[in-house]
Amino acid sequence: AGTLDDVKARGKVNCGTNTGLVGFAAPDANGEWQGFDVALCRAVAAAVLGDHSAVEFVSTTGRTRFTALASGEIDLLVRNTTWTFTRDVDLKFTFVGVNYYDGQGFMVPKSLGVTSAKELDGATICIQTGTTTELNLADFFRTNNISYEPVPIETNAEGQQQYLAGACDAYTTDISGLAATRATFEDPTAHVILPEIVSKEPLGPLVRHGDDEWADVVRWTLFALIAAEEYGVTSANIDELVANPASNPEISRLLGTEGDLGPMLGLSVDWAVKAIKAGGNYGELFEKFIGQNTPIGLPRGLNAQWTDGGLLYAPPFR
Amino acid sequence: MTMMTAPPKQTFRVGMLIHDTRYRSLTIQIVVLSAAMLMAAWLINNTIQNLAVLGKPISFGFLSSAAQYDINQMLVSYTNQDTHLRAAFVGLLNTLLVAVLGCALATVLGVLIGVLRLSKNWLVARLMTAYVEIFRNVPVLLWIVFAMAILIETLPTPRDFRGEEATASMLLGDSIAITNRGVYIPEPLFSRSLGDLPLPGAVAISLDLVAILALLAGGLAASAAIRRRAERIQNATGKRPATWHLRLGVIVLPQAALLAALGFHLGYPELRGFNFQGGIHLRNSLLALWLALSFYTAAFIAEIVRAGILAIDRGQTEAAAALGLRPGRIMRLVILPQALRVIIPPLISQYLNLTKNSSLAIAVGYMDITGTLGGITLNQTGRELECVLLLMLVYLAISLIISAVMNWYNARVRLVER
Amino acid sequence: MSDPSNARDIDRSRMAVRDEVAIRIAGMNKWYGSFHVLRDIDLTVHVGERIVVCGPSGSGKSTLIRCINRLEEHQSGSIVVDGIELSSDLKNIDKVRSEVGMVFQHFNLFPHLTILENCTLAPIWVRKVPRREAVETAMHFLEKVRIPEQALKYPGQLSGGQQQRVAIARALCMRPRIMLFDEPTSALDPEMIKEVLDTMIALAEEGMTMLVVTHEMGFARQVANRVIFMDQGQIVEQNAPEAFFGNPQSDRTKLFLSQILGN
Amino acid sequence: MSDPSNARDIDRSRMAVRDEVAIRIAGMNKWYGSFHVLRDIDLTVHVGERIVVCGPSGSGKSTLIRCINRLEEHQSGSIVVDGIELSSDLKNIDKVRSEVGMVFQHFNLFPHLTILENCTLAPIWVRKVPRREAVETAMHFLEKVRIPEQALKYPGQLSGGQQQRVAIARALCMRPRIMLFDEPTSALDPEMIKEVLDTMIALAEEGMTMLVVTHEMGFARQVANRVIFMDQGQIVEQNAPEAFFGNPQSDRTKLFLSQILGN
Amino acid sequence: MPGQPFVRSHMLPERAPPATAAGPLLWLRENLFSSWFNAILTLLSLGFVWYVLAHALPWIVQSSWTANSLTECRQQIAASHGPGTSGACWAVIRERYLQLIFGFYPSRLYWRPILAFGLTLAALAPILFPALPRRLLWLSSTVPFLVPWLLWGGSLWLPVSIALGAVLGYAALRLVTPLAGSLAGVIAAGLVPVLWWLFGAGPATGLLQSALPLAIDSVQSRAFGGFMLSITIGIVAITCSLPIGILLALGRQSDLFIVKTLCVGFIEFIRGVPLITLLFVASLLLNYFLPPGTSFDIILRVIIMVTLFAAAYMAEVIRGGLAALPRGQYEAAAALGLDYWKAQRLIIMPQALKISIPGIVSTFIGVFKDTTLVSIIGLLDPLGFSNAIRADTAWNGIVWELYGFIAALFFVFCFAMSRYSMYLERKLATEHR
Ligand SMILES: Nc1ncnc2c1ncn2[C@@H]1O[C@H](COP(=O)(O)OP(=O)(O)OP(=O)(O)O)[C@@H](O)[C@H]1O
Ligand SMILES: Nc1ncnc2c1ncn2[C@@H]1O[C@H](COP(=O)(O)OP(=O)(O)OP(=O)(O)O)[C@@H](O)[C@H]1O
Ligand SMILES: [Mg+2]
Ligand SMILES: [Mg+2]
Repeated sequence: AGTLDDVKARGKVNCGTNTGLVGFAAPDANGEWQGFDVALCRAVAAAVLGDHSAVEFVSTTGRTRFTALASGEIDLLVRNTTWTFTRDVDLKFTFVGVNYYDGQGFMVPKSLGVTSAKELDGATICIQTGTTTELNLADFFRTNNISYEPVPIETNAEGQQQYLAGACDAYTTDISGLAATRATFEDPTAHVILPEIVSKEPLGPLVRHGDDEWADVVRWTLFALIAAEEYGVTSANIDELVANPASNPEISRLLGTEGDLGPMLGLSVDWAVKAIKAGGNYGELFEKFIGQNTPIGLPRGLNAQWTDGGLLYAPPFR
Repeated sequence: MTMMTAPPKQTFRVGMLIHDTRYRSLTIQIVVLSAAMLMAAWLINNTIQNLAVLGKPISFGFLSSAAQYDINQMLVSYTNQDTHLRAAFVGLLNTLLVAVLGCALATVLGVLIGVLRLSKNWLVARLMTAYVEIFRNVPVLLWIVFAMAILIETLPTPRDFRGEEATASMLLGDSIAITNRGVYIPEPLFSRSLGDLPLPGAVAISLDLVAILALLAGGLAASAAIRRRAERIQNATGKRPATWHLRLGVIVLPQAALLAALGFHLGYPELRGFNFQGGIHLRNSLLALWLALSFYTAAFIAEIVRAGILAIDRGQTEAAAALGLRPGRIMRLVILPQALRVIIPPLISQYLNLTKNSSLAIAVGYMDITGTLGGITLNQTGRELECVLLLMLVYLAISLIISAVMNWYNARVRLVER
Repeated sequence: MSDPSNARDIDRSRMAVRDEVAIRIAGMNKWYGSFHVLRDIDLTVHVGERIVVCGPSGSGKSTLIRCINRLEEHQSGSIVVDGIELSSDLKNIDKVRSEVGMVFQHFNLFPHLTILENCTLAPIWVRKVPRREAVETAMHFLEKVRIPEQALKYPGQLSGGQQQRVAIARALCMRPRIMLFDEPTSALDPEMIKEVLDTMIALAEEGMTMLVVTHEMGFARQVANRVIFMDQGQIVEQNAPEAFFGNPQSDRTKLFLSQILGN
Repeated sequence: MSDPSNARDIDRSRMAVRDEVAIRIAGMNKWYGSFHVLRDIDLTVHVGERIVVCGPSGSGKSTLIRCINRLEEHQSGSIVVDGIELSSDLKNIDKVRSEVGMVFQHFNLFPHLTILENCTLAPIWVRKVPRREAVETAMHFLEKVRIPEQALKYPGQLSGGQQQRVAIARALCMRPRIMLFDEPTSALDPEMIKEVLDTMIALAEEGMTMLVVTHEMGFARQVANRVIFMDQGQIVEQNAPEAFFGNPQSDRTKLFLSQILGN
Repeated sequence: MPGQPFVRSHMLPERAPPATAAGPLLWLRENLFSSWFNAILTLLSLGFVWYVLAHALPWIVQSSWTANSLTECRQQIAASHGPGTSGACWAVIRERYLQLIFGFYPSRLYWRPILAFGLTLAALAPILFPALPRRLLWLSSTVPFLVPWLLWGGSLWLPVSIALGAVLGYAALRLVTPLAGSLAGVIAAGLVPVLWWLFGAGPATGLLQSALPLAIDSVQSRAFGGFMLSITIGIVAITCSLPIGILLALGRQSDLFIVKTLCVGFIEFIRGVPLITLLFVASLLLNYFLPPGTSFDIILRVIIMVTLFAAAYMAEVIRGGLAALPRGQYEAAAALGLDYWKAQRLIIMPQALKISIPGIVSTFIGVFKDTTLVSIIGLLDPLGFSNAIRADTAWNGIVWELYGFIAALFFVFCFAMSRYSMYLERKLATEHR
């Protein structure tokens, strides 16, 4: 049977997440997982099962995440995983979209007086292993013909600890991670993120190869969140919009008041409504977990809607 | 003396497969063997099917493709353009390095602590007991991350060495820098170096090192010859000539001459750019792993040493003393040879444990074989089956070699009994 | 209790006692912690004397003879062995120990060395005798205790009686002038006791000064020229063996003898 | 050597030997590896016979009786016990073992079980006797060996002699028709030997077929109706005890007897 | 002149030793300052103790218990102890200790793991302390079925029907042995429960459950975390590894060549590789080895691998116990007509296991400590959880307090157990056997 049927039969979505990444996935004091990646899992659960809490979170490490997905232990993996050719083709996964456009950057203490990554010749650099980061780093320094001393570390918490204690001159990971980390410093202003972005890191949810129904569900749940923001559908006004269908037919189709997109996916008519109500649209989630008003304080940047000059672009719902 | 009469011929009945002791064991073994083979066949069949479903047939081809990642510590040359196989080899050498360093330090500490635990000094004995209890009752992984945290958080950064109001300074006449990025110590350099000796497999060995080792071996042999001569003299006259200065001389003097000839000098680390440059860099990851494994294992070794010494009957010491032997001689001639027999086997199995525990290197980012082959290579290539199997084989080989040595030793020193 | 007197006649010709003093103990006291083990011991042993020490368990016999080669320290009084006063001076201790041989109840052979090596170890390392000579001496004494053919075996391969004889040979190899024995036969099976006692008798015949803690009364009668009875850390009675066994004076001695001979 | 003949008069009335054959060993050989331990053993034991086996150490006595209940396998010849031929068939082995009781030199009681449990274990698990009945039998035999009051103690709390008597009771609880004893008294202190021998004599008086390896010649004289002397894996001489001790034929027997009795 | 005859007329009383040989001064001199070398050691040790206490105590004491984030902690400490004081932020422990202990286990159900743990202790008591009444062993035999049910929840009928498997095995043993011999009996006793568990237990549970619903809330093993996870893995692994270890040890001791080779191969293989590689197998490879489509929970997989790991070590411990038994025990059992399995069950194993208890306890300590390794494959044991807590914005950057708390908990557990095993060793050494 397909994953969608399995999930419905089980009544739970098994969602692979990070073991702990500030802003994206971490358990709170009540043992509830919270974060930007986590919210996507909840939206999928809401869309499929109508209950945003019907999720089992499986914490995975860089080493175990793909096996967990391949073996069927989890139904989807939302763990700041970069969409690459080999992962998509050789490792046989399907990336269903991008929920965060990231890029690898460097953070250094202001006091170091460095303004460009190219000045980092001979520097000690902390990198989180098990990601594409170490490959990008190797490539960057090789192409610029400068040397560095890599300090591999397992988790972001350790990377931050080493960086703060001065055990490395620079810390490199995805810009989002850098910003999130910097935000928790006692004095965030004492650290700068260097302008170089050495890689493209489209982070997105992925599912197993060959289960297109399930891939569609996850893909369009993500798009529903993005489209909702584009059309101004928020968790606050969605009930009203459902009750009084607006003039925009795109919104009506998205919310299921018109057409039957949901049943085509094998879901209920109001699947998108539930997904959006689970935590809000893309913009709401962004602001809630990683946006400017959170301690992490990420700007929208590339992750703004295409209408605002960003890269977020949901295909039409029709 | 007697003719063997053949056992009476019996007709074979099926029931005898179970009831007859001669056939019974055969029956059991065949049943067990076929069950085991069935099980193995089932597992292998499942694996093949699963791999087919995933479209990932077993292949070790990835080992010869470029690794593309950097390793900060290597004992042989390596760049990110080298193969995964070479990365694994670098990792293996790093595993062996930390294992050897760890065993050495753990032994020294363990023996010291084990002996001090037997000390008549109440305070020292108590402290050592506390040491043993604290270290062996907390998981080694916790000790490793703890050690790393201590190194990082309590030591000065290179920046602290810089400028007018430096808060930290180098030790021993600016030759050693202890920083939270590791310890920098002077490195030996040769101004008239003999160059490298390339070996197959792109491994190069420094000829200087070869020369030094060869001379050292020669010196040791000469020293042994002097010792044997002293022994002969003792056997002949009963007087043992003092030879330590001679023996030291034949080892040290030629070395000194060779080093002078090679233009030996030390390369001191100095603060340049972001880091100390030059010298040998003992990285935090290595230090943390090394110290944590050594301190943890030392607690076990201390217990082994203590038990070994206690296992020797007091009567042995008394008998030796009654013969007029001095305490030092009693230790060397009577107690140690016996205690070592008791100590060495469990000691070697502690070495084995330490080597296996060194696989926890990944917790601090030390690039041992688990970190390279079982870590980044596995992640980058997605070849779990091949990587983990290779990894297990490597550890198994190391273990089997160590236990072969242990068995050989046990067989050699076993006390002769009736 | 086996009675070696039937076994062979004793040659008493060389067993004369000389006037020279081998051991002189005067007013010696010893405590273990606050437990008073040896109380005011006075004892003079002449060269050539063969003294048997007996007494109930825990009476301090072992402690007494262990004090003589300073395996135990005494706290007051004096012990002079072969003219050397035992003090905490290491040199004195060494000298005394190479003059005094000791044989233990549990043999205490070194299990990692062959019989021959057991016997040559101390001569080579303490007396600094050339190995050849040490081996010759060792073989000589091993012959004396009648096990030269075992020289290359290990202690673990020998029976208890053989091991004890090796222990005697080992002590003799240091050519001591005084031999101490602490219950040398009590860990042995009955058949083996005889062979060890025979060896000790042979030693006595050669005029060795001997202090023997033992309950082998046959041996005492035959060989000793004085029997000392200890109780509660004190010497209660001493006498020639005939007198001691025939006509014990003290009540304690009588009680002890009745127990031990009645058995 | 203690001599139980003084102890009590033996009732020989029931000790008659019947014509029935209990054990028949014919042309039996056994090797340990390439070492030929038992050579062409022929031996017939009738019901009610009491046979003492003696001989020097290493002559194969233990091996012989261990072959009889197949603790050791023989390689050629035949052993028929109580009409059952010993072969590699497990069922036969089980049958024979429950017909034959065995008492070892070192008792081999099960230290984790009480005396009573030691005695009831095999009847319950092998003979499938109800527990109540097994306990009754056990108490009966424990009374016979005169230690019923120890039934609830553990073996470690008993003296050696008591332990050996329990071992005999334990074997008897299986109601064997033949009893094998392998030096049942040689690990015991002299005082305890007597009590065990008394127990065995009592057993003999009841007409039990017994094969006893022992050097207790007093016991042999008093109880045995045949003494077998073994040397180098062969039966060298067998005879009624009076004849065996009074007039040994073989030189080896004479030598052995002189050693063992002279001691 | 030989000594004169001498008879003591009166016995000397016991006297006190001279002043230099007793009293507290003597104790000091003998134990701390008996030589200049010892005196130096004493001073060095005192210095070391002072150094450690002087640094650790203020940090431990000048702490904050009430803050809600690390920043708040720093402010509170600076406020109450002056700026620049470094102090512990125990507030994180106050906020998260339940998580560190129970993981994500639903807080209203905390009583279940607590009860399960208590039951386990109660069940162990009669095994560990022979003085307790033997009747408690009945409790011990039900607990292995009860505890998993309490932890994972679900239908009561599941543990019942699993226990039924054990009963069926026993029944098979009793039925088959008289008919077809003890070997067949043992095989049947092994086979019947396995078949029942594979094919019978599921439907039976369903049937019973529909007939009489008796169930408690079920909890996914994903919710397990913190110390509960460590203890669960440790206890389940040790309990399950015991029978496997016994079989392996018997196999290794047997003179059947193939059986022996297989057992030796298995034991040496498992002991030759680090546990972490076995955990990799659990997390990465186990799915390859099972039929396509089967996938079960990572914690179960980890428990399986840790069980195999413990079994190999257990086998060696038990082999030591077997080797310590005198041959006479085997022979006496055989001479009484007990067959191999009966002799093992009634005579050999009870003694061998008793001798092995200290070794088993040590193995357990080792396995319990090694459960921290599961954090490397992403399970949230205490160490893994500490990382997750550090990923919380409020506590990002906290280190020592968490490590200290975890280390202290492990220490308390392991120390208690190692004391127990020492007590046992002493007892076994003095006990008459
Ligand atoms: N190292 C020691 N520490 C404390 N007390 C001791 C020590 N050695 C012996 N004792 C005690 O001193 C007393 C005398 O012991 P000693 O061994 O000299 O007796 P013994 O006469 O040789 O007895 P036995 O015939 O049992 O060997 C005993 O009460 C003993 O318990
Ligand atoms: N398991 C064995 N393997 C090899 N040789 C053995 C074994 N058991 C006994 N032997 C040898 O077989 C010979 C006969 O042994 P057995 O125990 O039967 O002698 P015994 O007459 O009972 O001697 P003892 O009076 O010492 O008990 C001895 O030489 C012994 O060394
Ligand atoms: Mg004594
Ligand atoms: Mg025998």
